Amino acid sequence: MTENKGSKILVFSTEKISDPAIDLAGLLKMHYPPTVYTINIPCSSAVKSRWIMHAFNKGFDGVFIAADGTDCAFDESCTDNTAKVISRTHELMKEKGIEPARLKMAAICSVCAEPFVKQMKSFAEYLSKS
Amino acid sequence: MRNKIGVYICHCGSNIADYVDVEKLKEIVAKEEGVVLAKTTMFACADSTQKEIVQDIQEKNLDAIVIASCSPKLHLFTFRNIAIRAGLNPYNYIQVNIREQCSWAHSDTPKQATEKAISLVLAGIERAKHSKALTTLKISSVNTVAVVGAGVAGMRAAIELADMGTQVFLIEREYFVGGRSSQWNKLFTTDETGQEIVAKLYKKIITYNNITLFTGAEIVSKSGSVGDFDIKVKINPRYIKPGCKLDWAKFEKAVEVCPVEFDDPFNFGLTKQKAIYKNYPSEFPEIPAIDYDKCNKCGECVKVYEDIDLNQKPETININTGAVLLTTGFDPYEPEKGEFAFDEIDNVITLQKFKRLIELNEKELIYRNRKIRNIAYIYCVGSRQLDGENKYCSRYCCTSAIHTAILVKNKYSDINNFHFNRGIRTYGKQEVLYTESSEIGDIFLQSFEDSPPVVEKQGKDTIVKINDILTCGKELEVVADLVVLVTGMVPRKINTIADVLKVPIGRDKFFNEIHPKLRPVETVIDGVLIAGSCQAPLNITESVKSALSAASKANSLISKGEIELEPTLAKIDETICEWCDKCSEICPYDAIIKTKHGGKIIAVVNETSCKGCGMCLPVCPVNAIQLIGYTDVEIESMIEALI
Amino acid sequence: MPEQKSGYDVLVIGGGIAGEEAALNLANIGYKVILVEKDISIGGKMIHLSKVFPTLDCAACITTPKVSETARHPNISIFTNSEVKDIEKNSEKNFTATLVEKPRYVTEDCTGCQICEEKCPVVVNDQYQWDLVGRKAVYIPFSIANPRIAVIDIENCILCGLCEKVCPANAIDFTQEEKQTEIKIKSIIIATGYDLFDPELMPRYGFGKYKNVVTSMQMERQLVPTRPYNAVLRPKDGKMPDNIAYVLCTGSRDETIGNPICSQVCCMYSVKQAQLLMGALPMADVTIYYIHVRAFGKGFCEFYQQSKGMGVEFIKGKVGTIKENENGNLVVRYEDIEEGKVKEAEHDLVVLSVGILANTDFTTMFKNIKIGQDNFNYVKQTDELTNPAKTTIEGVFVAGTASGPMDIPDSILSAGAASAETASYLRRTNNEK
Amino acid sequence: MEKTIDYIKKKRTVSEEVKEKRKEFARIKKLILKTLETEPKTIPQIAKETQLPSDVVTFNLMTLRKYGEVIAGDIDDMDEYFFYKLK
Amino acid sequence: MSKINPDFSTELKKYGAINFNACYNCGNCTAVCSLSDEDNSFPRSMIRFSVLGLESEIQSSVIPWLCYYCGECSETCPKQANPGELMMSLRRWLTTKYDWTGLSGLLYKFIQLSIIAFILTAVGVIVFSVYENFKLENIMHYGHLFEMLAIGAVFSLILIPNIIRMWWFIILKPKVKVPIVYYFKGIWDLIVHMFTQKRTLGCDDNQFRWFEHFILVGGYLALLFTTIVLDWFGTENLFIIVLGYVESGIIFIVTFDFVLSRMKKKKEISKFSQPSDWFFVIWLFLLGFTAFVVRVFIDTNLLENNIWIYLFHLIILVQWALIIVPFGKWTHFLYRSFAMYFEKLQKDIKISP
Repeated sequence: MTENKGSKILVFSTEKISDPAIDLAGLLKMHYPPTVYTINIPCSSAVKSRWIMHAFNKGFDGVFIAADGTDCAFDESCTDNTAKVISRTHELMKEKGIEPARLKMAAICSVCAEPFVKQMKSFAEYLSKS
Repeated sequence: MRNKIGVYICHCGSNIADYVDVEKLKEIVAKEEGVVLAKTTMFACADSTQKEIVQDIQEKNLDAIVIASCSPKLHLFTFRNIAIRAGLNPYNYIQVNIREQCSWAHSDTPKQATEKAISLVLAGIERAKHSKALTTLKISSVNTVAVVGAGVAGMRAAIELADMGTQVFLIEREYFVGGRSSQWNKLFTTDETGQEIVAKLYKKIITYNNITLFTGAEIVSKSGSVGDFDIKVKINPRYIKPGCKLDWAKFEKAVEVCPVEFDDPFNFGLTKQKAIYKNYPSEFPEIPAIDYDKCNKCGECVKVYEDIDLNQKPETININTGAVLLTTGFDPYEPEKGEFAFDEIDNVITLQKFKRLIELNEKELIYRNRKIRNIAYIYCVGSRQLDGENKYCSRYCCTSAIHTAILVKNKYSDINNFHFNRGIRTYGKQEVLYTESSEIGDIFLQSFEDSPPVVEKQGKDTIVKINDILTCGKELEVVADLVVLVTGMVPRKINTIADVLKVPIGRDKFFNEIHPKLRPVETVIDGVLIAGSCQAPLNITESVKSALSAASKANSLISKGEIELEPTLAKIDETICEWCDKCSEICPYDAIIKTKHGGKIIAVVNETSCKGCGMCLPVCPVNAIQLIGYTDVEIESMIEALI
Repeated sequence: MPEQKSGYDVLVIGGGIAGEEAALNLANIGYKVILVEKDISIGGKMIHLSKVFPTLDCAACITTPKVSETARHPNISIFTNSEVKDIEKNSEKNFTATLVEKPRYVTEDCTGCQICEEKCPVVVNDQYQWDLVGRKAVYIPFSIANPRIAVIDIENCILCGLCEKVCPANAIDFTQEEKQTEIKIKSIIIATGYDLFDPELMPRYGFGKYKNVVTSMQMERQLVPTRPYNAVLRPKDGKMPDNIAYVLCTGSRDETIGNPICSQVCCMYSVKQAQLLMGALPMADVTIYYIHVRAFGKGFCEFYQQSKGMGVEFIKGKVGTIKENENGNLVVRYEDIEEGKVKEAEHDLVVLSVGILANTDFTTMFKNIKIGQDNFNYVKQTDELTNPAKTTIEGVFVAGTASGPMDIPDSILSAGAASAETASYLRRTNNEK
Repeated sequence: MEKTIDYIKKKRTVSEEVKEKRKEFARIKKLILKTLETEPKTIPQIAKETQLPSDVVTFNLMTLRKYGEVIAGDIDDMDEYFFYKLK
Repeated sequence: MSKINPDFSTELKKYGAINFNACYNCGNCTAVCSLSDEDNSFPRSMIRFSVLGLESEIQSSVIPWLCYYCGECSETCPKQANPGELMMSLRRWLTTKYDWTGLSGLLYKFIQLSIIAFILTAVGVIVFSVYENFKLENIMHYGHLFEMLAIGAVFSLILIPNIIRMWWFIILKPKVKVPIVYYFKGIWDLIVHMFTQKRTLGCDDNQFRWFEHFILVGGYLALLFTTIVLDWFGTENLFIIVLGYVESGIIFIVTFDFVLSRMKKKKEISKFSQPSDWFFVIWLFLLGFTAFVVRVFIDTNLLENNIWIYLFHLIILVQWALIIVPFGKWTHFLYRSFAMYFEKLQKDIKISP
């Protein structure tokens, strides 16, 4: 299904912080693989492992959490909580025989367009190799 | 499930249409189940298009619309308004971003951009199918604020709230208002005294019908939530008959006969105090008070002052309030025994005590029968500690010490001030004070971070030694008649209110705001606000600013009679939940409550406190929590559509 | 007779963080606010900053939600690229003023697609990148600008008409003219912010002459993801710097340039930039030359200590002179106070931590009344201790750095105070219940 | 459709300085882009080849980068200068 | 361990120091001073000592003499603490410390005493002239004799003992061990500095100031030599006569410019003037000018009938020789050169192990 089209990446972005950064990337005409799809949620620590696993099951090659980091408007525990979700999901992925590296997280601030593009490029490259 | 969905695909001039094949996109989505209408448009945001959409919704009886255009950050509210105008619930409107996140980002690969756009719009349609009509939650609120602490900040906030039409309960733990400010003399920059300011504010407060002042009062419990708190206030008796006028002569007699005597905390032990007291003659409320904890009820005073009534009892009253504003202030740092010879050499005192000393000495500056000429000020005592817990800078002390030093020099003759500091921090306009004190000959000596000045006794003299940075580390010494420890601010030692209200405490042990820039006077507990120096060391102006800020926040929160809440909330399925505490533990807003429901213990979301962040979602081991607008079906069907 | 606009309760002058905060507070209480911004977008200086001390959250992440909340608030009308003049007080709670809307030459139909910008042949200094890079004569001020509408810099336009030709939304309109409207308001909040010190006034630092001497604002831009260069680079030759110096108190605490007071933020923003630089250029050395480090606010001292732990070097001593070497490196001469010796040190980039000065625009806005200024040219606060927003004119209040140097949290609190005082003024004089 | 540019042309004249600036930019742009035709270069290399002062190269090159005509490549071996190339 | 003495500031202000307490120790003054180096960093070190009142540290220091007052520090001082003027005041203060008679201290601090001294000397000259019945020849004879005697006396009784005191403060008291050879090695520097003041050249871009000063010193010393040794007023030698004219001309023209700039207060160095500064430039001007006029009167045979002009010159001369040279600003010339000399000694010791 994904042959020759590049690896499909699902990005969970957050409405206030990382989604504006992804918008900004487009605004600045920065390019990243067109197989990157974004779903936005209020806060990165709200991502359920179940959604991530669903994405893998349905055929996504990688999932990327564009986290709020310390800029989170809700609470500073966001970074920790998001990290915990990731590590729990990594466990689930191992059980299912999915390579944990296919789930990544990085803090993307609201103007971090360039870091986001870099993340996407390197992630896509990594996924296409593995 | 919505099945009459209208889809609009925007060309955005050429911005989208140049890279995304909008016609193809339209054809594909038109075939999608549930889509009854699919259109392309040059500018979706244009007035004519907006009208067309309204018409479509009404004519075709659409139950959801999807607009594929630019980022929702730009036009979400524009389009939601279209829905509202057409009588459609705004939450049945879904915006798909095919400009910033598609046509522009992938302008190098138009073919793939089109494919991505198709997936994105399909996902949007899925989301629209599952979208629920939401209404913003409204809870009623009483237009009342309980202000805790009648210092300058609290009084100022009370006046402002009252002016804005809010009912205020001003609750002060002491018997008199004014807090710390009434202990201070002339203030920078206006040269008013602390007591004048307190008097000015008090006199204003008593003119308001909608401010009720309680003194000797403390909040002992709280229930309810924002808009509708129930608080219990315990009021200690004053033992003075209510409504009586102050009779100074009789009061003085009562003081004379009172057998209970102890160090006066107001003057930091420079004078003695009786159980019946006023800290200073013009203190407010005018009538004196008898300290409930100290009085032994011997009745001597009643004999000379008939307005005294020792039969008064403590009482507890209930207050219903929309919000609580804490302005409980600070305590001065109390040096440990031996810290810069404090408590060891008798002419070492704190800055706060020194300020009282100046006020109590009119003509000559005398401490312990000794005329004071050379004064050594040692800065950062209790602040910026290397080993101790207080890592923070207390912000006001440099200015306060310098201001006091200038005052002393002007008030008495023959004073030499020596400032043993760690780098003067007279920020902003306060710099002029530093300049002034230097110019009049105050001497500033700066110690290295790791070698603070040493205070020691040499014969009869008290010597302060320092390796002075400003003189290339040279060892210098001053024979000081008085050593003033410039002590900073620490949180209130007796801080029961923090436990009662469960106010979050920061690393520095002061109350913590949600965010110093976004929400600087709010705490994570909705409806509990903080201001002034209970939050961090602040000077009077800064305290007042934050108090006024908090007043306007509190007022806008509760004054409309109802509080609107975003409908994006967590919902717990009671049939699945088996109380495990994980969600309530992680919730930063204390919005999840343990409840008994139908015979089992479950977690319930308090809708008034929930902010809809979703932090609780992933921690539930049985997946009982759904976030409205981001439910599993919505997200998962979107994922399926995207692939 | 100019057109009239009425029905407003408050005129907020200045759309920076303080103006926005004040406007939002009042609008949330239910007052109608007119917000006038001189610049072509709102957000003030804060929106251009990188991360902000001491929490290191990104300035844009905090500003943009506030900006968009302000922009779409039903009780707030925003006028950008506009100025206020001839404010007259007619009676209690009755002010009139003239609102001057400058032509933008671009209508609100602009979708912000930037096609015009691509085609425009003129390049001038980009003021939003503090002259480090160029911009076109027709331009979107910056990527996260609000409103995100292009503007034509008519002074630098060669009138070629290309922009009009290529605009897909037909949003270019050269027929726009300056428009003057009379507005009626009940009260005013001055939130005109501050100016930065121009270091060219201190020739011994060589700013302007030595291209590798930059201001802290230029460095701030270099540290933002929407920065002018692809990395932190020297403006002179594009070299990645590895030895950066900060010169504190440039234009602050200095009577020779007429600003004797401390700017209150330079120490902390320099410490912050140093920390960010250590992240951006892991191999770089950062030295901060200071007189006193004013780390006084909540969490500041800890932040300062943290930067020391990260390896930022602090040298006590004000830099006296800066000289340029042939390779573009700079030699700073200073007295190392701790040793009492004059020294010279070579750095490949020098950042001047420029101070804050009063923006005196407010002085000329009033017509039949005079607004008081303090000794340092800021708006005079007549009752600083208990009514910090009060000015010499009843009904006119001050918010943020218009009343003196302060950091962002203090500005926000000051704006909160201004909104509270304004609200109670309006209510008091309305005799509302 | 009628163009509004004709309206303003009647009202305004363009100063010589502005015209000069435009020409200057066009000239520098041409020079820089030409030197980059062969291979990616660093700013000092471009400055040397174009005989322009290096700060002028930095400003204009970065402007070209901003408008997408030039992109930044790798950094040199000394970790000092980036190479820039045509897009 | 040093004890702080805050009263010293008050004392120093009597010598003309202004507002130096305002110093917040940023070090800007030291950093902009082109004469300051790692070994001798100033002026802040001296401001600091002055604020703290560490008198012995100042007394044993040569630093105040290393400053030639270009004024850069005062111009750029963020606190307007006038470091340049402080250095000047310290030189005045040091002068009084070196002076064993204690007179210079009194004259610096109390302008009334200076005026009384000036009047007394003037009265002395007039009384003497009365005693000599205003006979020009006698008066001129004694005048010439006075010149020689005064120089000898001032040098041997005041200046040399003072320089020895200075040596004691700077070298002996702080126990700096200087081998005898070093004293000889340094002599050349002493002479060079004394006559050229070449360090000023490192001071600022204004080379003209140095040149002015240089020709003034040259002119002054040469005139001294011409009048005393070559007996300018008595000679018939045309070369000497012209030489004298040139020299005295230089003196009054240059000093006229100095006076003018002190009045205009444009340059930092001339912004603040203590009475001693005025006395110095005005008397030097008068000295050159009256000498010039006296010789003109001699050449035009007018002096016989205008003896007052010589008397006026003599009064100036006596005041110069008895007040300004031993106790006034003139001594700077000497102390500064010796300070340089002592500084070299200190440096030489540091260099050789």
